[in-house]
Amino acid sequence: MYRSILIQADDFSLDRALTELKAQSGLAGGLCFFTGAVRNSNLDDAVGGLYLEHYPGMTERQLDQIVDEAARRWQLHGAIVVHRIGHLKPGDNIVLVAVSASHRGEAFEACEMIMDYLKTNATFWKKESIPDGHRWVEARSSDQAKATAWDA
Amino acid sequence: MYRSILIQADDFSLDRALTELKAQSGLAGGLCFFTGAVRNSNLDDAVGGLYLEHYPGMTERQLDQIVDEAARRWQLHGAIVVHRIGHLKPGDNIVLVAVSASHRGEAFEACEMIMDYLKTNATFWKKESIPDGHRWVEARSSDQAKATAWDA
Amino acid sequence: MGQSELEILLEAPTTVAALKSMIKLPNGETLNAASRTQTIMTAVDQEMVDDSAMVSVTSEVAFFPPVTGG
Amino acid sequence: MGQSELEILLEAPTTVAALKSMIKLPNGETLNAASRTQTIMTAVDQEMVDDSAMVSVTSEVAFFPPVTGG
Repeated sequence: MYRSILIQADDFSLDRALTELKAQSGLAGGLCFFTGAVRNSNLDDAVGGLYLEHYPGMTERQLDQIVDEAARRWQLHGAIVVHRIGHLKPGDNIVLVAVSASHRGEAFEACEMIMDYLKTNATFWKKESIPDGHRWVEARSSDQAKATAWDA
Repeated sequence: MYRSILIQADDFSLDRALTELKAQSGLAGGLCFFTGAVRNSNLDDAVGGLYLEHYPGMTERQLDQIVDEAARRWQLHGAIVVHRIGHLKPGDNIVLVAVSASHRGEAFEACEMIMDYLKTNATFWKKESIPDGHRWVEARSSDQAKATAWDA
Repeated sequence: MGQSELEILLEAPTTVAALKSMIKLPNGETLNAASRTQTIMTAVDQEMVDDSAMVSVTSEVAFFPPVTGG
Repeated sequence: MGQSELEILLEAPTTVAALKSMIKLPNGETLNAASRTQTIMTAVDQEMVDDSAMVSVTSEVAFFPPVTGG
Protein backbone atom coordinates (compact mmCIF):
# COMPACT_ATOMS: atom_id res chain seq x y z
CA MET A 1 0.00 0.00 0.00
CA TYR A 2 1.27 3.44 -0.92
CA ARG A 3 1.47 6.15 1.73
CA SER A 4 2.71 9.70 2.01
CA ILE A 5 2.65 11.79 5.19
CA LEU A 6 3.71 15.40 5.07
CA ILE A 7 3.74 18.27 7.54
CA GLN A 8 4.46 21.50 5.73
CA ALA A 9 3.83 25.24 5.60
CA ASP A 10 2.95 25.10 1.90
CA ASP A 11 -0.48 24.55 0.46
CA PHE A 12 -1.40 21.26 -1.23
CA SER A 13 -3.27 20.24 -4.36
CA LEU A 14 -6.10 17.71 -4.47
CA ASP A 15 -5.51 17.08 -8.16
CA ARG A 16 -1.87 16.25 -7.47
CA ALA A 17 -2.95 13.90 -4.67
CA LEU A 18 -5.39 12.18 -7.05
CA THR A 19 -2.69 11.75 -9.70
CA GLU A 20 -0.22 10.49 -7.10
CA LEU A 21 -2.65 7.91 -5.69
CA LYS A 22 -3.51 6.67 -9.17
CA ALA A 23 0.15 6.44 -10.21
CA GLN A 24 1.43 4.86 -7.01
CA SER A 25 -1.31 2.56 -5.93
CA GLY A 26 -2.78 0.94 -9.00
CA LEU A 27 -6.15 1.57 -10.53
CA ALA A 28 -8.38 2.02 -7.51
CA GLY A 29 -12.06 2.51 -8.25
CA GLY A 30 -12.88 4.81 -5.33
CA LEU A 31 -10.97 7.80 -4.01
CA CYS A 32 -12.14 9.88 -1.07
CA PHE A 33 -10.64 13.23 -0.08
CA PHE A 34 -11.23 15.43 2.91
CA THR A 35 -10.04 18.99 3.21
CA GLY A 36 -10.37 21.09 6.35
CA ALA A 37 -10.25 24.84 5.86
CA VAL A 38 -9.84 27.79 8.25
CA ARG A 39 -13.28 29.17 9.19
CA ASN A 40 -13.79 32.89 9.73
CA SER A 41 -15.48 32.53 13.11
CA ASN A 42 -15.36 30.34 16.21
CA LEU A 43 -17.39 30.52 19.43
CA ASP A 44 -19.10 33.69 18.12
CA ASP A 45 -15.81 35.52 17.59
CA ALA A 46 -14.50 36.66 14.22
CA VAL A 47 -11.30 34.76 13.47
CA GLY A 48 -8.64 36.71 11.56
CA GLY A 49 -6.27 33.78 11.19
CA LEU A 50 -4.75 30.70 12.75
CA TYR A 51 -1.27 29.77 13.87
CA LEU A 52 -0.62 26.03 13.76
CA GLU A 53 2.06 24.32 15.81
CA HIS A 54 3.11 20.69 16.09
CA TYR A 55 5.50 18.40 17.98
CA PRO A 56 8.14 17.64 15.35
CA GLY A 57 8.96 13.95 15.04
CA MET A 58 6.15 12.75 17.26
CA THR A 59 3.40 14.14 15.00
CA GLU A 60 4.74 12.37 11.90
CA ARG A 61 4.99 9.11 13.80
CA GLN A 62 1.43 9.40 15.08
CA LEU A 63 0.05 10.13 11.62
CA ASP A 64 1.88 7.05 10.43
CA GLN A 65 0.29 4.95 13.19
CA ILE A 66 -3.15 6.34 12.31
CA VAL A 67 -2.68 5.26 8.68
CA ASP A 68 -1.48 1.85 9.93
CA GLU A 69 -4.70 1.48 11.89
CA ALA A 70 -6.82 2.38 8.83
CA ALA A 71 -4.85 -0.10 6.71
CA ARG A 72 -5.52 -2.82 9.28
CA ARG A 73 -9.26 -2.22 9.10
CA TRP A 74 -9.77 -1.75 5.35
CA GLN A 75 -8.15 -2.90 2.14
CA LEU A 76 -6.61 0.35 0.97
CA HIS A 77 -4.54 1.03 -2.13
CA GLY A 78 -3.03 4.25 -0.85
CA ALA A 79 -3.30 7.08 1.66
CA ILE A 80 -1.95 10.63 1.67
CA VAL A 81 -2.01 12.92 4.68
CA VAL A 82 -0.81 16.53 4.40
CA HIS A 83 -1.13 18.87 7.38
CA ARG A 84 -0.09 22.49 7.22
CA ILE A 85 1.66 24.41 10.02
CA GLY A 86 2.39 28.09 10.59
CA HIS A 87 0.21 31.10 9.85
CA LEU A 88 -3.03 30.54 7.90
CA LYS A 89 -5.85 32.90 6.88
CA PRO A 90 -9.61 32.21 6.81
CA GLY A 91 -10.39 30.04 3.80
CA ASP A 92 -6.89 28.54 3.67
CA ASN A 93 -6.55 24.77 3.55
CA ILE A 94 -5.38 23.15 6.79
CA VAL A 95 -5.39 19.43 6.17
CA LEU A 96 -5.79 16.92 3.36
CA VAL A 97 -6.57 13.25 3.81
CA ALA A 98 -6.83 11.26 0.57
CA VAL A 99 -7.54 7.53 0.43
CA SER A 100 -7.89 5.14 -2.49
CA ALA A 101 -9.55 1.73 -2.36
CA SER A 102 -11.20 -0.73 -4.69
CA HIS A 103 -14.64 0.18 -3.37
CA ARG A 104 -16.05 3.50 -2.31
CA GLY A 105 -17.36 2.42 1.10
CA GLU A 106 -13.84 1.57 2.26
CA ALA A 107 -12.44 4.83 0.91
CA PHE A 108 -15.10 6.89 2.74
CA GLU A 109 -14.72 5.04 6.02
CA ALA A 110 -10.93 5.05 6.07
CA CYS A 111 -10.78 8.74 5.15
CA GLU A 112 -13.20 9.68 7.92
CA MET A 113 -11.47 7.47 10.50
CA ILE A 114 -8.07 8.99 9.70
CA MET A 115 -9.56 12.49 10.12
CA ASP A 116 -11.29 11.58 13.40
CA TYR A 117 -8.10 10.07 14.83
CA LEU A 118 -5.98 12.95 13.56
CA LYS A 119 -8.27 15.41 15.37
CA THR A 120 -7.73 13.70 18.73
CA ASN A 121 -4.38 11.89 18.49
CA ALA A 122 -2.01 13.96 16.35
CA THR A 123 -0.01 16.59 18.21
CA PHE A 124 -1.10 19.77 16.46
CA TRP A 125 -2.34 22.88 18.24
CA LYS A 126 -4.16 25.91 16.85
CA LYS A 127 -3.93 29.46 18.12
CA GLU A 128 -6.52 31.81 16.67
CA SER A 129 -6.46 35.59 16.21
CA ILE A 130 -9.68 37.14 17.50
CA PRO A 131 -10.62 40.82 18.00
CA ASP A 132 -9.39 40.64 21.64
CA GLY A 133 -5.98 39.14 20.76
CA HIS A 134 -5.05 35.46 20.54
CA ARG A 135 -6.23 32.27 22.17
CA TRP A 136 -5.32 28.61 21.98
CA VAL A 137 -8.22 26.67 20.54
CA GLU A 138 -9.78 24.21 22.96
CA ALA A 139 -10.48 20.60 22.01
CA ARG A 140 -14.13 19.67 21.43
CA SER A 141 -15.65 16.77 23.29
CA SER A 142 -17.58 15.93 20.07
CA ASP A 143 -14.24 15.18 18.37
CA GLN A 144 -13.28 12.83 21.19
CA ALA A 145 -16.65 11.09 20.88
CA LYS A 146 -16.24 10.64 17.12
CA ALA A 147 -12.78 9.10 17.54
CA THR A 148 -13.93 6.79 20.33
CA ALA A 149 -16.89 5.62 18.24
CA TRP A 150 -14.49 3.81 15.86
CA ASP A 151 -13.43 1.53 18.71
CA ALA A 152 -16.99 0.49 19.58
CA MET B 1 -26.92 26.55 -0.60
CA TYR B 2 -24.75 26.52 -3.71
CA ARG B 3 -25.08 23.66 -6.18
CA SER B 4 -23.68 22.72 -9.56
CA ILE B 5 -24.64 19.61 -11.53
CA LEU B 6 -22.85 18.81 -14.75
CA ILE B 7 -22.91 15.91 -17.19
CA GLN B 8 -20.02 16.25 -19.59
CA ALA B 9 -17.48 14.42 -21.72
CA ASP B 10 -14.61 16.53 -20.34
CA ASP B 11 -12.55 15.72 -17.30
CA PHE B 12 -12.95 17.73 -14.08
CA SER B 13 -10.60 19.21 -11.49
CA LEU B 14 -10.88 18.67 -7.74
CA ASP B 15 -8.90 21.83 -7.06
CA ARG B 16 -11.35 23.86 -9.15
CA ALA B 17 -14.26 22.26 -7.28
CA LEU B 18 -12.62 23.17 -3.96
CA THR B 19 -12.10 26.78 -5.07
CA GLU B 20 -15.66 26.97 -6.41
CA LEU B 21 -17.19 25.64 -3.17
CA LYS B 22 -15.14 28.06 -1.08
CA ALA B 23 -16.03 31.03 -3.31
CA GLN B 24 -19.71 30.21 -3.70
CA SER B 25 -20.72 28.81 -0.38
CA GLY B 26 -18.94 30.77 2.33
CA LEU B 27 -16.15 29.56 4.54
CA ALA B 28 -17.09 25.98 5.25
CA GLY B 29 -14.81 24.10 7.64
CA GLY B 30 -15.15 20.66 6.08
CA LEU B 31 -15.08 19.60 2.44
CA CYS B 32 -15.43 16.02 1.29
CA PHE B 33 -14.76 14.82 -2.26
CA PHE B 34 -15.32 11.49 -3.89
CA THR B 35 -13.90 10.50 -7.26
CA GLY B 36 -14.72 7.28 -9.04
CA ALA B 37 -12.21 6.11 -11.63
CA VAL B 38 -12.30 3.46 -14.36
CA ARG B 39 -10.77 0.22 -13.09
CA ASN B 40 -8.73 -2.00 -15.37
CA SER B 41 -10.62 -5.18 -14.56
CA ASN B 42 -14.11 -6.33 -13.68
CA LEU B 43 -15.44 -9.85 -12.98
CA ASP B 44 -11.97 -11.27 -13.73
CA ASP B 45 -11.83 -9.74 -17.21
CA ALA B 46 -9.35 -7.11 -18.28
CA VAL B 47 -11.24 -3.93 -19.11
CA GLY B 48 -9.84 -1.84 -21.96
CA GLY B 49 -12.26 1.02 -21.53
CA LEU B 50 -15.78 2.13 -20.76
CA TYR B 51 -18.50 3.79 -22.75
CA LEU B 52 -20.92 5.81 -20.60
CA GLU B 53 -24.43 6.67 -21.68
CA HIS B 54 -27.20 8.61 -19.96
CA TYR B 55 -30.84 9.66 -20.42
CA PRO B 56 -30.54 13.36 -21.27
CA GLY B 57 -32.83 15.57 -19.24
CA MET B 58 -33.92 12.89 -16.82
CA THR B 59 -30.43 12.28 -15.45
CA GLU B 60 -29.85 15.95 -14.62
CA ARG B 61 -33.21 16.13 -12.88
CA GLN B 62 -32.49 13.05 -10.81
CA LEU B 63 -29.09 14.33 -9.72
CA ASP B 64 -30.82 17.53 -8.68
CA GLN B 65 -33.33 15.55 -6.60
CA ILE B 66 -30.51 13.56 -5.00
CA VAL B 67 -28.79 16.79 -3.93
CA ASP B 68 -32.18 18.07 -2.63
CA GLU B 69 -32.47 14.97 -0.48
CA ALA B 70 -28.94 15.46 0.92
CA ALA B 71 -29.72 19.11 1.64
CA ARG B 72 -32.85 18.08 3.53
CA ARG B 73 -30.85 15.76 5.77
CA TRP B 74 -27.76 17.84 6.48
CA GLN B 75 -26.85 21.49 6.73
CA LEU B 76 -24.73 21.85 3.63
CA HIS B 77 -23.00 24.92 2.26
CA GLY B 78 -22.60 23.61 -1.26
CA ALA B 79 -22.56 20.52 -3.48
CA ILE B 80 -21.03 19.82 -6.86
CA VAL B 81 -21.73 16.75 -8.96
CA VAL B 82 -19.90 16.14 -12.23
CA HIS B 83 -20.48 12.91 -14.16
CA ARG B 84 -18.65 12.13 -17.37
CA ILE B 85 -20.16 10.41 -20.41
CA GLY B 86 -18.70 8.90 -23.57
CA HIS B 87 -15.52 6.88 -23.97
CA LEU B 88 -13.19 6.56 -20.98
CA LYS B 89 -9.94 4.64 -20.44
CA PRO B 90 -8.78 2.74 -17.33
CA GLY B 91 -7.63 5.29 -14.75
CA ASP B 92 -9.85 8.07 -16.14
CA ASN B 93 -12.12 9.91 -13.74
CA ILE B 94 -15.82 9.04 -14.04
CA VAL B 95 -17.59 11.02 -11.35
CA LEU B 96 -16.94 13.77 -8.83
CA VAL B 97 -19.11 14.53 -5.82
CA ALA B 98 -17.92 17.45 -3.68
CA VAL B 99 -19.73 18.68 -0.58
CA SER B 100 -18.95 21.50 1.83
CA ALA B 101 -20.40 21.86 5.33
CA SER B 102 -19.55 23.51 8.61
CA HIS B 103 -18.58 20.20 10.16
CA ARG B 104 -16.78 17.25 8.67
CA GLY B 105 -19.28 14.57 9.71
CA GLU B 106 -22.01 16.20 7.61
CA ALA B 107 -19.69 16.60 4.63
CA PHE B 108 -18.69 12.91 4.73
CA GLU B 109 -22.24 11.62 5.15
CA ALA B 110 -23.78 13.83 2.48
CA CYS B 111 -21.02 13.01 -0.01
CA GLU B 112 -21.44 9.28 0.54
CA MET B 113 -25.25 9.43 0.37
CA ILE B 114 -25.13 11.36 -2.90
CA MET B 115 -22.77 8.72 -4.34
CA ASP B 116 -24.91 5.82 -3.10
CA TYR B 117 -28.10 7.34 -4.56
CA LEU B 118 -26.34 8.25 -7.79
CA LYS B 119 -25.25 4.63 -8.20
CA THR B 120 -28.83 3.33 -8.02
CA ASN B 121 -31.06 6.23 -9.10
CA ALA B 122 -29.29 8.23 -11.77
CA THR B 123 -29.83 7.02 -15.34
CA PHE B 124 -26.30 6.26 -16.44
CA TRP B 125 -25.20 2.99 -18.04
CA LYS B 126 -21.71 1.62 -18.59
CA LYS B 127 -20.60 -0.60 -21.45
CA GLU B 128 -17.15 -2.10 -21.00
CA SER B 129 -14.62 -3.32 -23.54
CA ILE B 130 -13.30 -6.74 -22.61
CA PRO B 131 -11.09 -9.19 -24.57
CA ASP B 132 -14.25 -10.89 -25.96
CA GLY B 133 -15.90 -7.69 -27.16
CA HIS B 134 -18.28 -5.44 -25.23
CA ARG B 135 -20.83 -5.94 -22.49
CA TRP B 136 -23.22 -3.73 -20.57
CA VAL B 137 -22.18 -3.62 -16.93
CA GLU B 138 -24.70 -5.18 -14.57
CA ALA B 139 -25.89 -3.42 -11.44
CA ARG B 140 -24.58 -4.77 -8.12
CA SER B 141 -26.97 -5.75 -5.37
CA SER B 142 -24.47 -4.31 -2.88
CA ASP B 143 -25.07 -0.87 -4.38
CA GLN B 144 -28.80 -1.26 -3.95
CA ALA B 145 -28.27 -2.31 -0.34
CA LYS B 146 -26.08 0.74 0.35
CA ALA B 147 -28.67 3.13 -1.07
CA THR B 148 -31.52 1.47 0.81
CA ALA B 149 -29.57 1.67 4.08
CA TRP B 150 -29.94 5.48 4.06
CA ASP B 151 -33.70 5.11 4.38
CA ALA B 152 -33.54 2.86 7.43
CA MET C 1 -28.40 1.26 -24.24
CA GLY C 2 -29.52 -0.37 -27.47
CA GLN C 3 -32.38 2.10 -27.43
CA SER C 4 -35.34 1.69 -29.67
CA GLU C 5 -38.24 4.07 -29.97
CA LEU C 6 -41.83 3.18 -30.35
CA GLU C 7 -44.92 5.32 -30.57
CA ILE C 8 -48.04 3.84 -29.02
CA LEU C 9 -51.40 5.53 -29.49
CA LEU C 10 -53.35 5.18 -26.29
CA GLU C 11 -57.07 5.88 -26.40
CA ALA C 12 -57.17 6.48 -22.66
CA PRO C 13 -54.71 6.72 -19.76
CA THR C 14 -53.48 3.32 -18.65
CA THR C 15 -51.07 1.80 -16.12
CA VAL C 16 -47.41 1.01 -16.63
CA ALA C 17 -48.24 -2.69 -16.13
CA ALA C 18 -50.84 -2.60 -18.92
CA LEU C 19 -48.44 -0.80 -21.21
CA LYS C 20 -45.75 -3.39 -20.53
CA SER C 21 -48.10 -6.14 -21.68
CA MET C 22 -48.58 -4.35 -25.03
CA ILE C 23 -44.87 -4.17 -25.85
CA LYS C 24 -43.04 -7.15 -27.29
CA LEU C 25 -39.31 -7.72 -27.21
CA PRO C 26 -37.52 -9.03 -30.33
CA ASN C 27 -37.83 -12.57 -28.88
CA GLY C 28 -41.63 -12.31 -28.82
CA GLU C 29 -41.89 -12.05 -25.04
CA THR C 30 -43.86 -9.11 -23.64
CA LEU C 31 -42.05 -6.63 -21.38
CA ASN C 32 -44.36 -7.73 -18.61
CA ALA C 33 -43.23 -11.35 -18.94
CA ALA C 34 -39.59 -10.30 -19.22
CA SER C 35 -39.80 -8.31 -15.98
CA ARG C 36 -40.41 -11.55 -14.09
CA THR C 37 -36.87 -12.72 -14.83
CA GLN C 38 -35.01 -9.41 -14.99
CA THR C 39 -35.29 -5.96 -13.47
CA ILE C 40 -36.84 -3.50 -15.89
CA MET C 41 -37.10 0.06 -14.62
CA THR C 42 -39.70 2.47 -15.92
CA ALA C 43 -39.68 6.26 -16.21
CA VAL C 44 -42.80 8.21 -17.12
CA ASP C 45 -42.12 11.75 -18.22
CA GLN C 46 -38.58 11.33 -16.88
CA GLU C 47 -39.60 10.33 -13.36
CA MET C 48 -38.92 6.83 -12.05
CA VAL C 49 -42.22 5.01 -11.35
CA ASP C 50 -43.52 1.55 -10.48
CA ASP C 51 -45.98 -0.67 -12.36
CA SER C 52 -49.07 0.89 -10.83
CA ALA C 53 -48.24 4.38 -12.15
CA MET C 54 -50.58 5.93 -14.74
CA VAL C 55 -49.46 6.75 -18.25
CA SER C 56 -51.32 9.57 -19.98
CA VAL C 57 -51.89 9.61 -23.75
CA THR C 58 -49.07 12.16 -24.18
CA SER C 59 -46.53 10.62 -21.81
CA GLU C 60 -42.90 9.90 -22.62
CA VAL C 61 -42.25 6.42 -21.26
CA ALA C 62 -38.84 4.74 -21.00
CA PHE C 63 -37.95 1.17 -19.99
CA PHE C 64 -34.40 0.34 -19.05
CA PRO C 65 -32.21 -2.01 -17.01
CA PRO C 66 -30.81 -1.06 -13.59
CA VAL C 67 -28.47 1.91 -13.83
CA THR C 68 -24.70 1.53 -13.49
CA GLY C 69 -23.17 5.00 -13.33
CA GLY C 70 -20.72 6.44 -10.81
CA MET D 1 2.27 25.99 22.77
CA GLY D 2 4.08 28.26 25.25
CA GLN D 3 6.67 25.49 25.53
CA SER D 4 9.22 25.43 28.27
CA GLU D 5 11.98 22.94 28.69
CA LEU D 6 13.22 21.44 31.86
CA GLU D 7 15.86 18.86 32.58
CA ILE D 8 15.18 16.58 35.50
CA LEU D 9 17.84 14.22 36.74
CA LEU D 10 16.20 10.99 37.79
CA GLU D 11 18.17 8.58 39.91
CA ALA D 12 15.94 5.70 38.92
CA PRO D 13 13.04 5.05 36.53
CA THR D 14 9.77 6.47 37.88
CA THR D 15 6.14 6.80 36.82
CA VAL D 16 4.56 9.65 34.89
CA ALA D 17 2.38 10.37 37.93
CA ALA D 18 5.44 10.70 40.18
CA LEU D 19 7.15 12.95 37.65
CA LYS D 20 4.05 15.18 37.46
CA SER D 21 4.20 15.72 41.19
CA MET D 22 7.82 16.98 40.88
CA ILE D 23 7.00 19.68 38.31
CA LYS D 24 5.52 22.99 39.36
CA LEU D 25 3.60 25.38 37.13
CA PRO D 26 4.30 29.16 37.34
CA ASN D 27 1.35 29.46 39.76
CA GLY D 28 3.00 27.08 42.23
CA GLU D 29 0.61 24.20 41.57
CA THR D 30 2.14 20.82 40.64
CA LEU D 31 1.27 19.30 37.29
CA ASN D 32 -0.38 16.49 39.20
CA ALA D 33 -2.73 18.90 40.96
CA ALA D 34 -3.40 20.79 37.74
CA SER D 35 -4.44 17.60 35.95
CA ARG D 36 -7.39 17.29 38.29
CA THR D 37 -9.01 20.39 36.73
CA GLN D 38 -7.73 20.22 33.17
CA THR D 39 -6.67 17.55 30.71
CA ILE D 40 -2.90 17.28 30.52
CA MET D 41 -1.61 14.75 27.99
CA THR D 42 1.79 13.09 28.36
CA ALA D 43 4.19 11.72 25.78
CA VAL D 44 7.23 9.69 26.76
CA ASP D 45 9.80 9.37 24.00
CA GLN D 46 7.17 10.69 21.60
CA GLU D 47 4.54 8.10 22.41
CA MET D 48 1.30 9.06 24.14
CA VAL D 49 1.08 7.40 27.58
CA ASP D 50 -1.03 7.48 30.73
CA ASP D 51 -0.01 8.27 34.31
CA SER D 52 1.08 4.72 35.13
CA ALA D 53 3.71 4.63 32.36
CA MET D 54 7.37 4.39 33.34
CA VAL D 55 9.90 7.13 32.61
CA SER D 56 13.50 6.03 32.25
CA VAL D 57 16.41 8.23 33.26
CA THR D 58 17.04 9.18 29.62
CA SER D 59 13.43 9.70 28.50
CA GLU D 60 12.13 12.71 26.61
CA VAL D 61 8.87 13.61 28.33
CA ALA D 62 6.33 16.18 27.09
CA PHE D 63 3.17 17.47 28.78
CA PHE D 64 0.55 19.27 26.68
CA PRO D 65 -3.15 20.13 26.44
CA PRO D 66 -5.56 18.20 24.18
CA VAL D 67 -4.62 18.50 20.53
CA THR D 68 -6.59 20.67 18.10
CA GLY D 69 -5.30 20.04 14.58
CA GLY D 70 -7.18 19.15 11.44
